[in-house]
Amino acid sequence: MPSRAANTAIPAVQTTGLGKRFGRQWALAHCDLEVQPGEVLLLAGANGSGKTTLLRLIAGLYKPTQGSMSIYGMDPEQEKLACRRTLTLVGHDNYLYSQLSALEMLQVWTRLRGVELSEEQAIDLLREVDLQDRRDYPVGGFSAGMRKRLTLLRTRLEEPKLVLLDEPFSALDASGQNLIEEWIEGYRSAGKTVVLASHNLPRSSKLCDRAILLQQGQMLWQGTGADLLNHVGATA
Amino acid sequence: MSLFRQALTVVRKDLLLEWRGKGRLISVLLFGVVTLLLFSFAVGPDSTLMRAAAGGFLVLALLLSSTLGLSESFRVEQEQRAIEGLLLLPVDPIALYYGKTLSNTLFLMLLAPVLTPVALILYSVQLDLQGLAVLLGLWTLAAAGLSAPGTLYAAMTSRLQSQDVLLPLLLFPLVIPVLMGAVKSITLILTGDPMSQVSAWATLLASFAIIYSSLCGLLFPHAIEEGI
Amino acid sequence: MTRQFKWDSGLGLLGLLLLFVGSYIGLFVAPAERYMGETQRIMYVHVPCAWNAMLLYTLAFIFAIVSLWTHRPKWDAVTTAAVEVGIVLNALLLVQGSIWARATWGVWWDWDVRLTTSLIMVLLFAGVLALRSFVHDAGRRATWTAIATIVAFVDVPLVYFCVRWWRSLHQVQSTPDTVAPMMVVPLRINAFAILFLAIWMMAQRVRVELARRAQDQVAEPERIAPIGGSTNA
Amino acid sequence: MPDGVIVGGWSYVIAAYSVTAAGLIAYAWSLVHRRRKAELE
Repeated sequence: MPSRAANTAIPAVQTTGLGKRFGRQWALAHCDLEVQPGEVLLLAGANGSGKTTLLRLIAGLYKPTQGSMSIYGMDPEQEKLACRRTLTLVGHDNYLYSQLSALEMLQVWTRLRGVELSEEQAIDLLREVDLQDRRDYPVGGFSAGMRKRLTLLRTRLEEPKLVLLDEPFSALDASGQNLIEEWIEGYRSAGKTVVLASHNLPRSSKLCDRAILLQQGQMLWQGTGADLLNHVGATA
Repeated sequence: MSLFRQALTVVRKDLLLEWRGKGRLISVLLFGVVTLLLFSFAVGPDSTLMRAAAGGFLVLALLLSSTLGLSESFRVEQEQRAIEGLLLLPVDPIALYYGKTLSNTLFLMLLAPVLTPVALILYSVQLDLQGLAVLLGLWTLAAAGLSAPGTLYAAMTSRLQSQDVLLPLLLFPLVIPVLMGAVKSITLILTGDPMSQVSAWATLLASFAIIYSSLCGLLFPHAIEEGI
Repeated sequence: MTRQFKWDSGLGLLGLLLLFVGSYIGLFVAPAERYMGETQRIMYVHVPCAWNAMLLYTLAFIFAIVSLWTHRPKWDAVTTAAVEVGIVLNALLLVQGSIWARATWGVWWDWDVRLTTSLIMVLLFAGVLALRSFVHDAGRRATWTAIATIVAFVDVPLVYFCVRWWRSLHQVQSTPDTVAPMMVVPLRINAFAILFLAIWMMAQRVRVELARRAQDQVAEPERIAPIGGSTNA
Repeated sequence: MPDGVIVGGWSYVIAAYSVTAAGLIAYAWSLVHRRRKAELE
């Protein structure tokens, strides 16, 4: 567990009074969050509780209406590209071009990061998600689960310190879910920071170091994953 | 340097997509041919009239096809929000803009080898090789002039519900200088250029392309600040 | 609020008064022009509209740059106001120009450089408002309005030169250039009248925009007291 | 443009001034209306 030593370091994510309003609706409000490097943080909450908004704010896809934020001590406004290099987000969408093959998708992503991926490396990566036989097929023909796996590879081929996952278990079968769990464990031991939002509480609460329950855009409760299960069980 | 390489990656990806989705490319080409055909019906079987208007029809076919190509190039990006996947990478938005603009320009240039012969045959215009080369040059300048603001506006309208109306509405008045320049100069090529005015119009087309590609390059990062 | 109300309605009334005075002089005091006769009196509203429309577009361009720079709602409001009032004056300009063309050249439309340019201008800036109306998020709407305004404005000189070249093969229509002193006075008065009226209109439009923005300014919900849970990391 | 002096033409002048006045009044009215609506809500 990343304990005392990590606490003195610069937090991976720090938000103060973060808020985001869409039209007249506050999707997120009064968000004071500190995520330590190497921590696995779970965001739980009902639909519309602000999980996705928070993740997208951290990823820099939204500009906050209120409050401020830093990623490993960097201001996302000032050092946008440096922040993008530090973090990766896999959201609800798959970011795929239907007509490209799995291999070509990986190459586009890595080249834009300034890295050239050899074919063997790419095939190794695809083998991880069991898509090595499909590497030359257009992704438009993939099933939802296969697409999700391919997109989740983005967290493997990039070297970001901060991994943001929005519903990583959705659309995946049991083996796929186990795989993501393994990955997250691996990220933790590699000292990377993971923030994930999930409805799959039995699975994700075991994984996380800390859980936060969001309700109507606000942080309602925080504790360990085991406590979260008890808490949700008690209130439900 | 990395900016250049990122832009090239975007171009490569777009060309690959274009090649894979040949059906789209062929549809836009056919659309251009059909418009050329319709214009000749609009003017009637008067061949002198048609010959005089050939340049105008050719450029109008390019203009009408261009909005299809431009909105298509961003529909692909929006389908599974691929553009968001690009924006999440450490990619400079400027590289994204120039990559998309270049690939859109190349796409519009592809229309030339199909539309020009069709127009020459339908409107019975003669053109020697040198004239053909000049025409291709002018076509390239016009394509660049259309893509420069077109890419910016297509990116912006691609997520709005009424993009099919909005893009031409914004783009057509804006590119009137391109239209005028291209029509005038291409007509001069087709009907003879006694006062050698073509170079003046070509300069105008080039200036438009340069002014708008630099201006829109500056504005594009602002346009996608909060994603598109 | 009440003090602000006073300055702009005062300016608006002054503009209205000046418009009456200027138009009176233009219609009944100033002499008829040598060749164009009475029809030349259209100029006393036509030219002030043209000047002010151009002025408003230029202001919109400057405001748009500031709006893009600062992201402040008030700059977005003044940009929109300047574009919209500019379009109104530009539309009036077109109708007056058309009547002028009918009176002097016998046709409702002439591909004259200025008339053509102003037609293209009205379409260019109407596009800005159209784009604006389709964007729901206030921040993005402001940014995109500013961008579209800048892009449209840069086109104006290009269009002007283009139309001039385009026309250069044809004869150029003459415009009245014999100007008596009594013709300058109503022109100047009306130019300021329209300017003041335009400022009044802009002020009203800014109010509309800011009021609409204020509706969206819902305060952050009250902080929910966090409940229970251990806070160990 | 014809050679001689244009005689008369008052009707055009009246048309131009009326159109201008009507346009300005209509726009001003719409502004006041929109403002009232926006501020009441």
